[in-house]
Amino acid sequence: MRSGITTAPIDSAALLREVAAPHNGATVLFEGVVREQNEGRSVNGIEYAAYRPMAERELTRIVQECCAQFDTADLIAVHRIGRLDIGEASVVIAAAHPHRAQAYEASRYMIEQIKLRLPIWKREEYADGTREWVGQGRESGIGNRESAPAARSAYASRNEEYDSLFPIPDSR
Amino acid sequence: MRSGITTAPIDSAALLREVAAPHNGATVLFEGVVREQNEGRSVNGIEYAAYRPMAERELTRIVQECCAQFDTADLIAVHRIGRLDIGEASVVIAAAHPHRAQAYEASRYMIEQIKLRLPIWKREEYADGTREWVGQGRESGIGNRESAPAARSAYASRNEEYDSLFPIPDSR
Amino acid sequence: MIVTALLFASYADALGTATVELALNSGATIADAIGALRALPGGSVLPSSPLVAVNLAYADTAQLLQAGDELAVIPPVAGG
Amino acid sequence: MIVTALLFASYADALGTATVELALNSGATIADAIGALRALPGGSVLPSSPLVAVNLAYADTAQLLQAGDELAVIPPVAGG
Repeated sequence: MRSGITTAPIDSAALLREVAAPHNGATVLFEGVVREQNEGRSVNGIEYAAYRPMAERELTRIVQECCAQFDTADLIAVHRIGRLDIGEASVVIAAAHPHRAQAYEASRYMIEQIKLRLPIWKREEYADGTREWVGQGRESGIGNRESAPAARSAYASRNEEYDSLFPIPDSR
Repeated sequence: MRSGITTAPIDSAALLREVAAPHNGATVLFEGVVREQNEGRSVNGIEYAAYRPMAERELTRIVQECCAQFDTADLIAVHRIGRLDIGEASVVIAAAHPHRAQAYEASRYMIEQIKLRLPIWKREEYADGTREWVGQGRESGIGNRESAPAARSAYASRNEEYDSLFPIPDSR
Repeated sequence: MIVTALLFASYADALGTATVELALNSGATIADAIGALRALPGGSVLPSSPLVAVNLAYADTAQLLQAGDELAVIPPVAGG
Repeated sequence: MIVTALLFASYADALGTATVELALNSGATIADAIGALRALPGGSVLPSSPLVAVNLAYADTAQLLQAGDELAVIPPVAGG
């Protein structure tokens, strides 16, 4: 069981080897990759920024939850930050389990939680030279005003529940 | 889009590279691996046998169906046959897609269809030196007598439907 | 007519061979061929209505056979 | 009391900084701190009730702040 935020390229083959164990019958590897277009715009690359200590803490927590929920410790989740080119992996997740259904479900759980909870942002660089933070209105905060409170409540109640399950030393 | 039956070890990292393309945002790799026990018995290794020309044909068909259903051609499925040790991959499937939900679903579709339809059998070698074909009563055919007709009908109707979608040259 | 029957895994072990050349009457069905196989030494392990394929495609046991057909008798599959 | 506010992504761009030291009255809540941030030049891009974390854990804006807390104002996340 391991998780991390890194600026270096992620070696997927090494992750596959790392989760392998004689008791496992299935391994599922997920790679999230920078692609050449998003919502119809041509993309040259993406810069990922993180609130790194919190992202590390949340990612640790996600992997711990996954371990408890799917009964396997052979899990790794790594998120890369910094400037990535088209075709480079921003996130790689490996999950191994005696049975395939749980390996798939564990993998899916981790990526969905990562997308929902990890304090990481991406700025797309477009073919026309402009850059834009994805999912954030540049001038108004209208989209955020509506969605943030609901998201915050969800996060807050989730934190309470998980804090009791997986206490993490307070940074203070 | 590629499929194959092979006696050689499968290079998962090569499959990952092969399905990569600038339009893809997600890759899911599945490895089915020989594990050290099955149904409580300690396993030393597994011998996989195939009706090879039919297995190749069915696997080609499965990948073609997956391509049509999930709208991506970046799919590879390889099944290994022969004698495998614990920890060796018997099947490796790579699926890439612009979006992650479809990459997961395409991967899952292929492995489930492989388990259901590929004419491949495995003989487990146990720690006590005995060997046994998995899922087949050694002396009676009772389990088969009940399950085979239903399976056969399912296969027959599936074949009719798929033959019209994906005609494969007849071997005669 | 001659039809080639292929046996696999536990079925091949039981009959002691992976291939049987069957001499059948014209108009014989897959079910007739299965009956002939079950009458061979060790053939009683075969279900009376097993999963079968003719010329690489899954088939129904009521199907008529042609001279030269390749009939595969398929034990429960266990790939993956 | 002094609370350190962290800004990220578009919020940091709008306020021209990633860190703001806020001087708040004792008994101030996260909502009070957000109000102070929104009064800064460029601060109007912040939602009135944004997603926030205190000392690395997601928090509710009604929560009281302590001297030395690290308050992160979190734009919609986009990891993965």
